[in-house]
Amino acid sequence: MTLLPRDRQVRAGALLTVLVVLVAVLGPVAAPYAADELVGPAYGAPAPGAPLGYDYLGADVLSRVLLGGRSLVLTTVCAAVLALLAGATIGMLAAWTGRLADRAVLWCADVLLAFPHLVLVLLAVSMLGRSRPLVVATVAVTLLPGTVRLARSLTLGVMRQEYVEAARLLGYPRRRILFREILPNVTTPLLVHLGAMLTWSAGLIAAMSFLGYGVAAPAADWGLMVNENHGGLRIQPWAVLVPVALIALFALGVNTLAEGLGRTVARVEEER
Amino acid sequence: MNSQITRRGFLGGAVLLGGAALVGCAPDAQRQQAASPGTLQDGTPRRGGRLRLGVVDGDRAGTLDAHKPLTIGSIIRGFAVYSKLWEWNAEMNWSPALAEETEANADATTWTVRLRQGLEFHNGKTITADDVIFSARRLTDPALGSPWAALLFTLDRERIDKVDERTVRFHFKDGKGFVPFPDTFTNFGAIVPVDYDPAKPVGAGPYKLKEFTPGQRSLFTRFENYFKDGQPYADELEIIDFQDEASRIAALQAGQISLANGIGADQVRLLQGDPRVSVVVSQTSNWQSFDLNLSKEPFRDERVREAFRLLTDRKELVERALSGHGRVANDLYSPQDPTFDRSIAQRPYDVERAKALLKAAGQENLQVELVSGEGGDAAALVFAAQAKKAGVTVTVKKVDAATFNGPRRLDWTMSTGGLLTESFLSSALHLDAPVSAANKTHFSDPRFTELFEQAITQPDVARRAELVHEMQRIQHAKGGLVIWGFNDALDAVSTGVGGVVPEHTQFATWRFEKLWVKETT
Amino acid sequence: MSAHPLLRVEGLRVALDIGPEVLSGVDLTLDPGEIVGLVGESGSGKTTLATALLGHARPGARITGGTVTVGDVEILGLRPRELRRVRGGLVGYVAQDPATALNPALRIGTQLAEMAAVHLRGREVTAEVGAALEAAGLPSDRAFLRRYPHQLSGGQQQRVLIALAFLPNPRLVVLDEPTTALDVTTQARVLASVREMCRDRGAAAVYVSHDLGVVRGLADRVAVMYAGRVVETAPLGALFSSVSPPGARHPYTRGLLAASPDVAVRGAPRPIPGHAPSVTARPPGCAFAPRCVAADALCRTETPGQVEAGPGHVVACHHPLSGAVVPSEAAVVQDVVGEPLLRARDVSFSYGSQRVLHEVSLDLREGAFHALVGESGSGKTTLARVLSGFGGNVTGDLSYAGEPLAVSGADRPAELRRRIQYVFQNPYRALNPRHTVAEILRTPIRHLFGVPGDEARRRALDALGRVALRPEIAGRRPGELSGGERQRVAVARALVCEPSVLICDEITSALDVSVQAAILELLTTLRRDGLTVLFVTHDLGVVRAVADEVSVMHRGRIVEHGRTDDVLDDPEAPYTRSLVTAARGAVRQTW
Amino acid sequence: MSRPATGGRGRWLLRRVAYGATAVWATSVVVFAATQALPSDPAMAILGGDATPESLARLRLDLGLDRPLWQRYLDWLGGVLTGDLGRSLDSGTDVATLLGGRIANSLALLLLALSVAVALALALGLFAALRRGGLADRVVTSTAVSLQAVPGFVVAVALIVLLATTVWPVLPAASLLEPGLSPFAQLHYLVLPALTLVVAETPYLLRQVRSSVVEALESDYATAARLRGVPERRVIWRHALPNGLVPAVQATALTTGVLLGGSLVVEVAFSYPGLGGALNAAVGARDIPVIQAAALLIAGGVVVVNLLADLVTVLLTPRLRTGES
Repeated sequence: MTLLPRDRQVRAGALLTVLVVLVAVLGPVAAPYAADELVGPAYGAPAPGAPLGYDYLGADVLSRVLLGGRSLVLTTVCAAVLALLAGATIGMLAAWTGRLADRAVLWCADVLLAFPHLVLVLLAVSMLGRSRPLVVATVAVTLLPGTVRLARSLTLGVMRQEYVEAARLLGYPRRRILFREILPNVTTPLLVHLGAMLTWSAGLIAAMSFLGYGVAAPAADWGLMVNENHGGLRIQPWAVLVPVALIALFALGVNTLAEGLGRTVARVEEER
Repeated sequence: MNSQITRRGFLGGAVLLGGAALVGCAPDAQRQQAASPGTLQDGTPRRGGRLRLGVVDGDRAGTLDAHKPLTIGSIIRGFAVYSKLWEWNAEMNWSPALAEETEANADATTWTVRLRQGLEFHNGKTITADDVIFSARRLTDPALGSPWAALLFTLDRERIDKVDERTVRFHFKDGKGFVPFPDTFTNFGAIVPVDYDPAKPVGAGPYKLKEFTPGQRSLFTRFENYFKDGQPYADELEIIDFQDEASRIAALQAGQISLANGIGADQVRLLQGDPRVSVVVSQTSNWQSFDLNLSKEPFRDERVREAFRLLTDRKELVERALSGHGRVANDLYSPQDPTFDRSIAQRPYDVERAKALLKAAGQENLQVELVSGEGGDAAALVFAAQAKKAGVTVTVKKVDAATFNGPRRLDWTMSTGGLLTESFLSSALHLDAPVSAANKTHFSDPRFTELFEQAITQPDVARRAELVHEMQRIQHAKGGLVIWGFNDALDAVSTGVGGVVPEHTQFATWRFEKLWVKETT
Repeated sequence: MSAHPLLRVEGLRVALDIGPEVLSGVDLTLDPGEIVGLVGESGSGKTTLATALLGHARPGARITGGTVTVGDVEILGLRPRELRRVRGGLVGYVAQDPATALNPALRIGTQLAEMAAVHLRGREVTAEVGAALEAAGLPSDRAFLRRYPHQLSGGQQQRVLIALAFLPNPRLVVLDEPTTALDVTTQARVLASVREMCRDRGAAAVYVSHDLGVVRGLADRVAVMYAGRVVETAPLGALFSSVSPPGARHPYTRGLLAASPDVAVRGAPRPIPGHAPSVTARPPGCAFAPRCVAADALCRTETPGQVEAGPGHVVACHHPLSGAVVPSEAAVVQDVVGEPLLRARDVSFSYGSQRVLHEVSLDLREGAFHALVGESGSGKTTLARVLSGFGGNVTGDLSYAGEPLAVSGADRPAELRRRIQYVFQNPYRALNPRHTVAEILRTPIRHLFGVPGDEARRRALDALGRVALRPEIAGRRPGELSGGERQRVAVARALVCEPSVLICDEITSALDVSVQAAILELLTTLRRDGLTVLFVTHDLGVVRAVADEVSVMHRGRIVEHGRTDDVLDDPEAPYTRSLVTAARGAVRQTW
Repeated sequence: MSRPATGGRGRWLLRRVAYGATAVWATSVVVFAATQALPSDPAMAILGGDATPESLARLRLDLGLDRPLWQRYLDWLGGVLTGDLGRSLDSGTDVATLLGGRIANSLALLLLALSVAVALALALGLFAALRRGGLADRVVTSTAVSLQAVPGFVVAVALIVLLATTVWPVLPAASLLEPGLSPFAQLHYLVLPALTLVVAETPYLLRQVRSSVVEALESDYATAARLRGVPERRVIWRHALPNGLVPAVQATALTTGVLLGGSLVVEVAFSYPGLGGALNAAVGARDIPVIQAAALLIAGGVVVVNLLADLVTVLLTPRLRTGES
C-alpha cells in the first residue's frame, strides 16, 4: 500500500517537512561559523559571506539558523512524542480500567484544560527555570489532556468492537488484549494526532520564545533566535524572520502531512 | 542606589542592549552631537501641553511611596511628585534643592541643613524642619522596611535635632563621621509632610498626582508653587508603563508618547532615520561588570582574577553589548568623583598573558558558570565567546530578576553586575566596603577597610583623594569586579518636546520641571 | 406495458469521478400506477439508479449519459429550478435509513410544512398534511407534529418519510430499501401502507430492495440488477413461477431465487459461488460470467444485449436458461432426541434498572440446530450472550451437560470456555483489522491448547479448509476479504477451539442472500458433523430452511418453542402467529 | 460531553455546574501550589538584594510566610470566596482594584476579537463549504492553514509596521487605554490587538466550520431534502447550518480558552493593559496574590466558557435538549 505519492496534500506536506528537517539535520555540517562565534557587527545587514546578516551580538545569522534547527525540531518532536506516549498510555488505561479511574483521569484532563497553554508555561518556567527538558515537559503537559481524551475515546471505541469482546470471551490475558488487540487499532488516529500536536508544539515554542520562556542562550535554537532578536525585527529582520519562517514551515508541513495522511487512511479504511 | 536599581535601570534602559552596527570609536563629543541634531537648540520654553513619558518598568506595577520606590518607574514618578534636600546636577554631583545651605563639621560627624524660605507642599502646607525630620525618620524606619534605609545605616535617627523652624542637624551612630550623607540621602530622601499618607501622596515636586493606575499609567498636573520659579512648564505629565521595548518605540514613533527614557542601544539605529524623534545621548559613569566571587574557587586565586580581567576585550564588549554607546572602563568605578585616581593605567587586553596566568594557577581548561540577570546576558554571551579564546569555558546561565536577586544572590561564583553613577564612597558602601549591603564579590582586605574607615570621615577632598587613590590601587590589583565599561544613557525624545539636554546622568528626561511642549504638538 | 410509459430510462450511465462506472447503461420503463421491484445485491448499483431517477448522483459520482423521462419531462436535462419542482413534486423519494434521512434539528411538523410550502402552494395545506399522515398510518395531531425525529420509533420515522414523499401527490415514488431497518411485522405494515397509498393516489413506484421476498409481496414487475446493469426484467408471476416454465431466465436471477430462503417452503438455500465484484473491479463482458455455470468465452468478452423472453420479460444474457427451475432439495429434517447439552433456567438480565430478560428457560439439545427467533429488542441476542458467558447482571441458572455453568465466561473453566463458542453478527467488527487471518486463528489455538507454532499453523489451515476458504487467505487481513469470507473466518476462529456448541448471533444478517446461503450451508455441514448450533435470527425464512427446533422470543420472554415445522405451520402463541402471517403475507399477498 | 439523562434538564445542569465547580476548585489548588513552589523568597524579590534582614523579616511576617501552607491556602480560598483577592505585594493596591480594569479590558478585547473571528469564520467557512473542492475553497483553506502556522507576535509586528508606524500609519501602535473609560469608548486602541487575535484564531474556527458544514451538506437528511425539491438556499440555511454549527460552538469555546491565555503575546506586543499581561508581570515580580487571582480568573473563565458551550450545544441539539424518549 503506497499512500505517499497519491495524495497531493500528503506530498506537499512531506516535502515541506523533509526540507525543514533536512535543514535542521544537515545544517550543522554546512554552518560556516560556530553558534557563539561573534564575527560581524551587531545587527549587521546582510553582507558577502553572511547572506542573512548578523544577530544582536554579531553572530552570523545563517550559521545560527543552520545550527539551531536540530534543537528546535528535536524539542518540538520530543514534546509531541512525550505527550503522545504519556497521553496514550493514560488514556488507554483509563478507558480500560473504567469506572472511578476513568472519571478521575477525565476530570484531571478537564482541570488541566482550564489552564491556557501559555499560563501553564508561565507558571512552570518561573517555578523551575529555563531549560530544554523543562520546555519539552511543559509543552508535553499542555498537550496531554487532549491526547488523553482522544486515546480514551479511541480505546473505548475499539473496546466496543466485537473482536475485543471475542478476545475477552476466549479468556486472553489482559495485557495481550490491550497491546495486541486494542493498541494496533488506535495507533493510526493517534499518529495523525501526533502531526497536529507537532504543529501546536512548534507554535507554542515560538510563543514561549517570544515571551522569553524558551531555551536558554547561548545554544543555537530557532526559538531562542526569535527571542534574542525580536527587538531588532525592524532593524535586521532576517535574524527573526528566517527562524520564524522555518518554524512556521515546519508546523505547516507537519500539519499538512498529518491531515493528508489522516484523510488517506480514512479513505483506505472506508474503501475496505 | 544599589545593584537592583541598576538592574532596573537597565530594564528601563539597557535591558535590551543588543548590538547595533559597529560604529567605529568616535570621540565622545562628536558622537553626542551626531545622535541628536535637533534637541539642542530648542528656543524659549513655553507653558502648557501634556508631556508623555513611556517607561519600561520590567514586570513591576510600582508604587508611589516616597521612601520605598522599588522600580525605575516608581523612582521616575518620585522625581515628579517629590523634591529632596539636594538634587543631582548634570555632572552627577549633589547640589542644593530644598536645602539652602548644607554644612558638615570637620570630621563629618554632624551635618546641618537649612531649608529655603517659603517652601510649600502640594497641599499648600509650608515645609518646616519637622517635615524634614519626619521624612528622614520615615525613610530609616525599620517598620517601613525600605530597602534604601541600608545606605543610611549610620544615621542616628534618634538624634535628628530641630535647630529652628528651617534648620535641622543630623548626627551619626557612635559619633562617627559620614561624608557621603548627601549622596546617600538624595536619591530617596523625599521630603514629605508629617501627616504623609502614601495612599494620597503629597510632596513638593514639580507635579501633583492626579491619578495612578499601577502597572498602566499615572497622570500629574503642574504644581504652581514649585520652588523653582516659573517651572514646570507643561500643564500635565503622563507616565505610561510599557512591558515591551519594541512597543514603546513604536508608540513613540506613532506620536503616542513624546519621551522614552533609557532606550535600548539597539533601538538607536531604528530611530536615527526618523524625523519625528531624536536620540539624546548622555555619557554617564553608570558601569557594567562581571563580579567574581572571591570566596569561591577559582577566584580565590589572584592570578585567575587577573587573567579574567586580561582576557576581557572591553572594546568589543562596548561595541557589541552596548552597541558602541559607551566607553571602556578600567575595573574602577566612579570616574566622575573628584577623588578618582586617573593615574592608574588602563588594563590591557592580553589573551596570552591571561593564558599564562591561568597555566601558572593550574587552571587550564577552566570551566565557570556565569549567572546573568535580566539585561546582562548580552555582555555575558560576548564574554563567553572571549573567554573561549583563552581556553576558558564560560557557561552562561540566565535567570530571572527574582532569582538573580533572590536568596542566592551572594552565592553566584561569577555574575553580571553594575551600578548607576554614584560617588566613590557611596558605591563602595554598596559593594566592597566592610559594611556593604551586597558584597557579591566577598571582597575583604584589611588595608582597604582601614582606608575606608578614614575616608568616610574625611570631608576634605584633597586629603580624601589620597586615601581613595590607595583604595583604588588595591581594588585594581586584587578586587573582584571586572568593570569593563560605562554605558551611555540614551533617551528618545519627540521633536515636539523641548528642554531635554544631554548630561552626565541618566536624568535627562526625568527633570520634569525643565521639559516643555512645543507649539506644534 | 403500455405505449405511454410513465418512466422511461434509456442507456443511463453513472460513473465515479475517479473513473469506474457504477451504472453502465441501464434501461427501464414503468407504466403509470405500476410498482416495480428493483432487486440486487450490495454493489449492484440499485441505490445509484434510484437517486439518478431524480437526477441526483452522490458526491464523488456523476451521471454521464442516457435519459430519464418521467411523463414528458426529461429529468437529466432540467435546469436546477425546474429540477427542484420535479423532485418531490413529480417524483417522490423515500430514503433507506429513516434515522439519518430526517433532519434531527427540525420538528416533524416543520419538515412537513416545508414540503407543503415547496410543492403545495395555495392549497389546503393542513388538510393535505393530515391526510398524508393518516394514509401513512400516523397520527396528525399537534402533539405529534411538534415531535422531533429522535422521539419517534424507526417505523414511525419511515412512515413520516413516506408521508413526506406522498404529500405532493407525485406520479412516481422511488423507495430505496425503506424497510430494511425495520422488523418483520412493522415492515409488513409499512409495505401495506405503501401499496395502499400508491393505489389511492395513482402513483407508480420503484421499490429498491435486496430482498426478493419483500418485492414478491409488493411489486407488479421485478427488475434484477447485477454489477451496474439490469440483467432481467419480468412480471412478478413469470419470475417466481416454479411450475410453469420458463420462469426466471437469467442464471443470476435463478441463483438469487434459489439462495433466498422461504418461510413457506422447507428447502436448503443454494449459494451462488463467488461473490459480486466491487465497482472498481468489474470484469469485462458479462459481469456475472465468473460465477456463472453456463458461461463461455463469449460471456467473458462481450456484454450481452437485451433479449425478449416473453411478454414484458427481458433478459440480458448470451445463454438464457430455459429449463424448468430445479426445486431446492428438501433439507434434512432431524428429530432431535439428544439430551439437553446447554440449559438455561429462569434466566433474567438487566441493563441498569431496565430488565430485558424475564425468567427465560431454554434447552439446547445435543446435536440440534436450534433457532432463536424474534424481532429487535426481543432479547434474543441478550440470551445468546448470556449463554456464551458475556456475564453482566444475570440471575438464574445455567448448566452444561448437567453440570452448573458460571454466568461469566471468566469464571468458567477454560475447557468450558472452549466448548461454547460465539460468532458475532457483524463480520466487519468481529475480526481485528490489524491482524492477519493466520494470526486471528493461531492466537486462540496457542492460548487454549498451548501447542507449538507448527501445529497451530496446521490446525489454522485445517480450520480454513473446513469453512471452505483457500489457504492463501491466511496471509491476508480482514480488510482484504469480502463480507462472506470474513464471516467464514469468524466461524473458523470458533472452530479452532473445537467447540461442542456454536452460538451464532444473526451471523448472516449483514450479508447478501447469495452469501447467506453459503454460510447456512456451511453451518448445516458442521452440524452434520456433530456440532450443536444455536442460531439467532429475525428471519423466519432462514429458520424454516435450516433449523430443527425453534424458540420464539418476544419482549424478553420465550413465547413459544418446538419443532420448526410445527411452530411455523401451526403457531400457537398470538405473537408467533402475527410473525408468521407477516412473513407469509409479504410473500403471498399478490397470489 | 455527557448527555442530559432521563433525570431531566435541571439535574443535568446542576451536575454540570457542580462538575465545573470542582474543576475551578482544583485549579485553585494548582494555582496556589504553583505560587508556593516559585523559587526565591518573595520578600526578597520584593525588597531587592540590599534589603536589611529586619525589613525582610517584617515583610515575611506581613505575607504570613511563617504560617503553615494549608492555613494560608484556606485563608486565601476564604478570601476569594468572599470577594477579597488580597493586596498586591508589589504595588500595595487591592488586587481586585488592580485587576478590575484589566479584566474589563481583556473581556472587551476577547469579545471584539471573538465576534469578528466567529463572524468571519462563519462567512468564510460557509463560503468554502459551499464551494468545496473548488478553487475558492482551496484558496480559503490553504490560506487558513498557512496563517495558522504564523506565530502571533509576527502578525502583531507586521500589523504595527503596516498600520501604525511605517506604511500607512492610521492606528495607534500601543494600546494606551484611558483607565477610567470603557474600552469600547476607545475602540481605536482595540483594533490592532483584536485584529492580531482574529488573524490568529479565525483559521482554526474557519476550518472547523467548513468541515462541519460540509458534513451537514453531504448528510443524508440534506440529500433527502434536496431530493424532495427543497431549494438549495433552504437546504443550506435551514437544514445544514443549524446542525453544522453545533461543532462550531465547541470549537469557539476552545478558541476562547486559547484567547484568554494566548492574548498574552498580543498584550505584551501592544502594551495592552489586560489580564494576561498582568499575570506575566506578576510572575516576574513574584507578586503572588496577583498571580493567584489572575491565573484563577483565567482558568475559571475557561471552565465557565466550556460550561456555556455545553449548554448552548444542548440547546441547539433537540436530541440532547429533550432527552431520550
